Amino acid sequence: MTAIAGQPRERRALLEAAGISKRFAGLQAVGGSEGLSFDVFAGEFVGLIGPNGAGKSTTFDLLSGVLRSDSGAVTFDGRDVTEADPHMHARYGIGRTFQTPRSFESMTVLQNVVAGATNPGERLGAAFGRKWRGGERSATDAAKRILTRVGLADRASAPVSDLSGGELRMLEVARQLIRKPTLLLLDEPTAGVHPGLQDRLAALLRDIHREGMTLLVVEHNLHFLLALADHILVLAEGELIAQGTPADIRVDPVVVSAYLGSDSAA
Amino acid sequence: MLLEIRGLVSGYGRVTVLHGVDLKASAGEIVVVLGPNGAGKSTLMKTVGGHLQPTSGEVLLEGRDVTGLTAQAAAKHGIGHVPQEHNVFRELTVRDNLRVAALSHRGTDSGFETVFERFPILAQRSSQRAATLSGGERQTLAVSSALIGEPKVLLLDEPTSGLAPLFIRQMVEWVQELADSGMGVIWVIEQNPEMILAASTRAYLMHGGRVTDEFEGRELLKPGRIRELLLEERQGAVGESPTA
Amino acid sequence: MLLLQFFVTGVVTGCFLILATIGFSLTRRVEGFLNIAHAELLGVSAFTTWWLNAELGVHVIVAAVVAIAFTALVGLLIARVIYDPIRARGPAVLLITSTGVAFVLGGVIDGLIGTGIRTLQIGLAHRYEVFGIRITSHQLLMVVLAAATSVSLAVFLNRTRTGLAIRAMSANPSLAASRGVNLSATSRATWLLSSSLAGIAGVMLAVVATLTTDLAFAQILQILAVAILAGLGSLYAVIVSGLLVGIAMDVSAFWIPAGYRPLVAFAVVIVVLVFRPAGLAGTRAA
Amino acid sequence: MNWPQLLVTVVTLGGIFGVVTLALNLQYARGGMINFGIVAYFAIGAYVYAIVTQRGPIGLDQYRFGFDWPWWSGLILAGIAALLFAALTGWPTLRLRGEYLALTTFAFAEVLHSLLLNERRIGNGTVGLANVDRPFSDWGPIEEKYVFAAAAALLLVLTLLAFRRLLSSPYGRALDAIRDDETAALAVGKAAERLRREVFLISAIPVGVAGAVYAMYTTLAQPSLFTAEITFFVWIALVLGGERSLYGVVLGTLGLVLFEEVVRAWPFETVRSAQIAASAEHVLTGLVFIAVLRYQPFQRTVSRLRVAP
Amino acid sequence: MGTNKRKWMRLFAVLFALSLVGAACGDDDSADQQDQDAEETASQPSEDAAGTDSETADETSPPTTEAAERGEVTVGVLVPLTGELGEFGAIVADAIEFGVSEINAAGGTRCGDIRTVVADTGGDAETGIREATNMIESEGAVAILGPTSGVMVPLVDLAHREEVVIMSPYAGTITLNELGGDFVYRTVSSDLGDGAASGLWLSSRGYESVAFLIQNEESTISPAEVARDEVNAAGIKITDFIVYNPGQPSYQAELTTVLANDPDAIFLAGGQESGVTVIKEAVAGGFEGEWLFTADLAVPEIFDAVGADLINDKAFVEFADVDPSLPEFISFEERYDKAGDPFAPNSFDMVTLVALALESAGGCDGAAINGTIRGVADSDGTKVSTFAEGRDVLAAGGTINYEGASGPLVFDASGTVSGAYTIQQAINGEWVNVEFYPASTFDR
Repeated sequence: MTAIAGQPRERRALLEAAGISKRFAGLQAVGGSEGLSFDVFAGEFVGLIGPNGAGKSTTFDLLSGVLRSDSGAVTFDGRDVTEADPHMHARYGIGRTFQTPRSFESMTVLQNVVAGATNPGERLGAAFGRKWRGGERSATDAAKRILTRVGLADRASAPVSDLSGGELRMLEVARQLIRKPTLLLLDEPTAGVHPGLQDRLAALLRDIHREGMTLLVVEHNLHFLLALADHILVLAEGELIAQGTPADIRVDPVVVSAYLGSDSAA
Repeated sequence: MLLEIRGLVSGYGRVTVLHGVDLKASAGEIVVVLGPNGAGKSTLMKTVGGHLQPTSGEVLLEGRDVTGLTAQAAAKHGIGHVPQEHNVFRELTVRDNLRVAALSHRGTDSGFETVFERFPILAQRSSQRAATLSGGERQTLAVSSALIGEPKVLLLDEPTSGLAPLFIRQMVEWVQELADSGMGVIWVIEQNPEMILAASTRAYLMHGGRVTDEFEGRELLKPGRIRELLLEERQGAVGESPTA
Repeated sequence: MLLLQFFVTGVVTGCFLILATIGFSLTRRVEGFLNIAHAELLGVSAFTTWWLNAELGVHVIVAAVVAIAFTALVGLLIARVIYDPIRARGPAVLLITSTGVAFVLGGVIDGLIGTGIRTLQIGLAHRYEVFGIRITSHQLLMVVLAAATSVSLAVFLNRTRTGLAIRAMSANPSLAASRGVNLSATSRATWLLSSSLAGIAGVMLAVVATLTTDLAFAQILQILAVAILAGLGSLYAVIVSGLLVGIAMDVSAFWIPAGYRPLVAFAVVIVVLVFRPAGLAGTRAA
Repeated sequence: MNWPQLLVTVVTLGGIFGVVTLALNLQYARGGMINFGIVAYFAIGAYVYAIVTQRGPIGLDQYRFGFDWPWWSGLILAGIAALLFAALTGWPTLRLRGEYLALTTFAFAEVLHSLLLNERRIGNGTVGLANVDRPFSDWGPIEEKYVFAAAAALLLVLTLLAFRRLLSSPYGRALDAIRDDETAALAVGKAAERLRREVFLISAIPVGVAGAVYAMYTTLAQPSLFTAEITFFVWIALVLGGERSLYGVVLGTLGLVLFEEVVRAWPFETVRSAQIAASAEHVLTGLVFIAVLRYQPFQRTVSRLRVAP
Repeated sequence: MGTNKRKWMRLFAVLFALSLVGAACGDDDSADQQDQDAEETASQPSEDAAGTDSETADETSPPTTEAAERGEVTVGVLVPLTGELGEFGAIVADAIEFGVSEINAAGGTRCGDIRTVVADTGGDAETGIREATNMIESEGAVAILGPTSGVMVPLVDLAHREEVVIMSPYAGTITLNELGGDFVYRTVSSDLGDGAASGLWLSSRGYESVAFLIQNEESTISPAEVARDEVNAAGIKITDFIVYNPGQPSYQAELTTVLANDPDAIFLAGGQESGVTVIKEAVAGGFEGEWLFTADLAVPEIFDAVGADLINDKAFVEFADVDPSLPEFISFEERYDKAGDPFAPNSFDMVTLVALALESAGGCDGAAINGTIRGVADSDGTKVSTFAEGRDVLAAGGTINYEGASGPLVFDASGTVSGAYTIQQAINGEWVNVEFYPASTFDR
């Protein structure tokens, strides 16, 4: 895909959004007049912020294939994924969590994580055989390790309905981690998470980032995000209004006015 | 005290969202509720409006216990609720939206006139379906509909999100008038709070299903104060003094 | 010319379908489930009319009015006693319960009425010919009644307080409650209304058809076809799709054997749903 | 009342319909698809079996095809035909959801029914194909009805085992994930569309085979056998048994068949009482549905037993 | 008022039946007994019969069924009591009951009194098969009497498998011409004759064009096709041949082309519900020609339902009939006040034949009946026309030739009798005989 204006291209971008947009019932949700364009580089920890209704979750939906962009293209790892189905996004290595945590209600916590892995036994032909049992065992082991890591080891056999909102978010992250995604999109990971757990979440994100996973995080809790991210994208009314390091963003008048109302911007 | 909420605990099914909320509003007051996404603001509004059953705590309206009423009963007692989403009947015309609100009330037409006078755009579109209105018009209609029922307390759940500043200013003026005429208003906001705060008498900051801070409205208008609150998001640390 | 005659017949068929479906659709819209027993309510009305008229010698118009009122009450009673307590179980359970209700109503009608030829004590239809197109007075009555019912239903829903409440409740029950609409009273009104609509259709059934105890239930298939096509919601779409199905069925008889009429009806449904997954009135979201 | 005979009938019919209910359970409770035209796949199985095994048309028969092949080939082809019909009907309908899928499948079943009713060249129209080949009539010492009951029970058990195996594999977990939260399942790479389609197709196979067995049992493939009533019946059994568990589903079906048979097994010695019984059966059946759906005794029993796979 | 009372009694009866079934589920044995007592049973258990049984059955295998051990032999009455053919089913069942009462009053058969078990098929084949199986397996029925065409054909296989005789007094379907003959009999001629009679009548009326309207059912399509061939052969123009599905509120779509072609006559082979609607709609639509109906509409109620003036003089009806001048029929008419009902004599003959077959057979099962029924129906022996006469002749060691109320009853290779047909005309709100085709008309 073509380069985006104003972006120096010294590194190859892992994810390129080039002029993507989405309209709902005639209302522009994402993209403005020219579409939304930005890059995420491999190994980065990128924050995506903006006031309510700025189009953050819609952008996530476009990047993860849940919605299809009205224009432009999304390239991931050199592959055009604009038209790919959502589950193919997941298979290409884009993982995501959701604004309201989603889980598989009929399963235990451990099963929820194991279900995150892709087992060859998920093919109809293989399901009746025995071959999937090996994969199942290693997935279960991996799931247990991950649960320990996110601090849910003692809840492994609990039904998910027993989990608190914060624990559900941790579970959602765990379910993605077992897939070892190249890029992980986290949608408001701290919402509804109590402060103690937030610290653990921060540590976890820092860890997985350090291990090489690229992260793109939507977060209202700027305190949390600005401390972790190394690059911030600011979205307002579907358009990218600013980007830069957390320090830049903190003092950017455009960002402040977007949050506090247009009056103060004028 | 017009409306008094004490130790309200509520949520969806097994998920508890509100962990004991206290809040007060007297007649003629505009009370603002601030807080990040997921803080429980909408849950609070829904519980007071009768759409969710609290598991404990109480809601008093003019000293009478109105805890756990149905939405219909709450409306009858004078609680007007404008939900954040789906707050108009999209398939119905503008006029019919207002007529529905007038169903449980008599002397409806004067109410219509007032609404149409104040918002000529609604009068113009009175026979259009509400789904065809712009965002601002729709919010205006939603608030107008709630007002037709002549509530004692008006619960506004972010009626200004995504609206142009002009509309917000109009709405603030209008709500101000309503408050001046003796109505209590509880206004949930998440963004563009400055204009609204200027009109408010009091503000509550919610976080994690609790009220973490309570301010006089003017206090928040001090330069940089909101920014500090919203950008340097507080962690809901209870020990922290509000005026520090 | 023959084709035109088929078309006219189709319009009449469509009008019956509208009468039979409009109440069903109203229930679906306000109460949120497919009330299979609606078809048996047609039977309740048809046989009440017949019993009063043919057995007791009551004038047919009086009999019809009584039958419609009786059917409305039966519908309301069923709703209060059977559907209301299990409302929380969701539309699937309600749907299957309504099948049970249909069985009970059908069985009771069958037990009370038994076999035999049953027709009303009314004269033979008059025939009118306009430019070689034939239409009988019963057919005209069907068209007029369908039109009158649709118009008065529209007026009722648009002009009266109850009608407005019904529309508000069907659009958004929780918002309606917030606006002070009495949901249970509105629900009762809806049942009375939709059941009396079934009553009207039942009277027409008694006027046109020779009654057997399973005739009413046999109509459920076409009711469903029209309702699906209409998009399970909009009352105006019911009128359009009723006519569409009726005309498609009868005009098809011009080319293919009339026995295939039900096939044509459902083929229309499938084709429409494939291209407009939410029915004629639906929005395009799948 | 002749209890052994009743038992044999209940096992036979319960086995046949149990298979259909199981398939429906797989489609609905696991795949999230409401199939309100399940009778069509059942009918296809019955007709294909009849057509494959019967002799060519004689006398005034109107049907065109009769291959006189052995019974087992009919059984296999019945399953395959049901699969193909599922592919045909699934292609346009499966992108629909909820009630719309329910009603489109219902419409397909009605189209098939109308076709069988009117198109005499397929299966003799209303007359149907009578005296369908029954393979077990010369199976030595054991009475045929017991062989039949055993065969139906075997089909049920095989279906149950196959489904259980499928559902306890990662495939089943993926299905559960999709049913619980499709968006979340997609986000972990589950191919929801493909899995749903596959479930729709494979669950049609046992339904087709059950249809064939039903045709053998009644020795009849006739449109009046395959009306929407079968669909209603199976759905009721599913809801009665509680849709979450395979065993509950079987229990619900057996219960319903038993109930029907007990009502039917009642000997009526006069015209009057038989006439009353016919309507009483309807009333009673209706009342039982209403009561069971309201109080859900089977569902409770099953959840108490906790036998869900 | 009388009819109203009946309605309420029906309601009570429904509730009563409900409570019975309720009781049955709790305690089946006692309820079983109670039911038998409560209902007006046509048969009374007779000790004498058991005695006769043991005397004559000594040289054969012992009675196999449970019922026979109790001194009873069970016969299933499988008729439609609900649905379109319900009226006919009731007539048949009543006539069978009358026959049974006569047989039992005469002391019952060698195998004991005849006990009937009645079931409603609703005209539905699957119900028919289930009920028949039930009758055979649970109730030990040795013969099943009264199924309609649509039910009869599917029962053929069952009859062969279970070795139970299946007989119908009105199943005319041509399919049975291929399948019947062994365990499968009927005391009515096949639709070949029915259709031929219709065709003969239509051809003889001097019509130039005829339209066929046929209900989509075995029992209506098969005679209609025969009639069509006949009419075609006579060079009469067939404007339409429309097969319609019953259960519709209106048949306008089917009638549109018929009315447009304006035939001289319409041959309507339909059930009562659809038939009445079709007639009314056709006349209302301007049809002024004549009608020929099939047996389903040969009932007096039709005048009330349609309106007598619509069809008076213009409508004819064709049905398999008995020769009213037969002495056997006259005698039957004297004993049974409903003898004039359609198929009543055929039904009476059917059950009497079964009883006589049992009487002359060596056993008490279906195979025994199958082995002797042709013999008692047609032989060089003594002519008899009641069970009592026949039994006496047999007891004396003679052979019998049953001459029934419905005719001489000679079964051909397919177990079918040849029959006579009557054409009646609607005159002053009544069906009046205008033509009689004796069985010999159709010998070919």
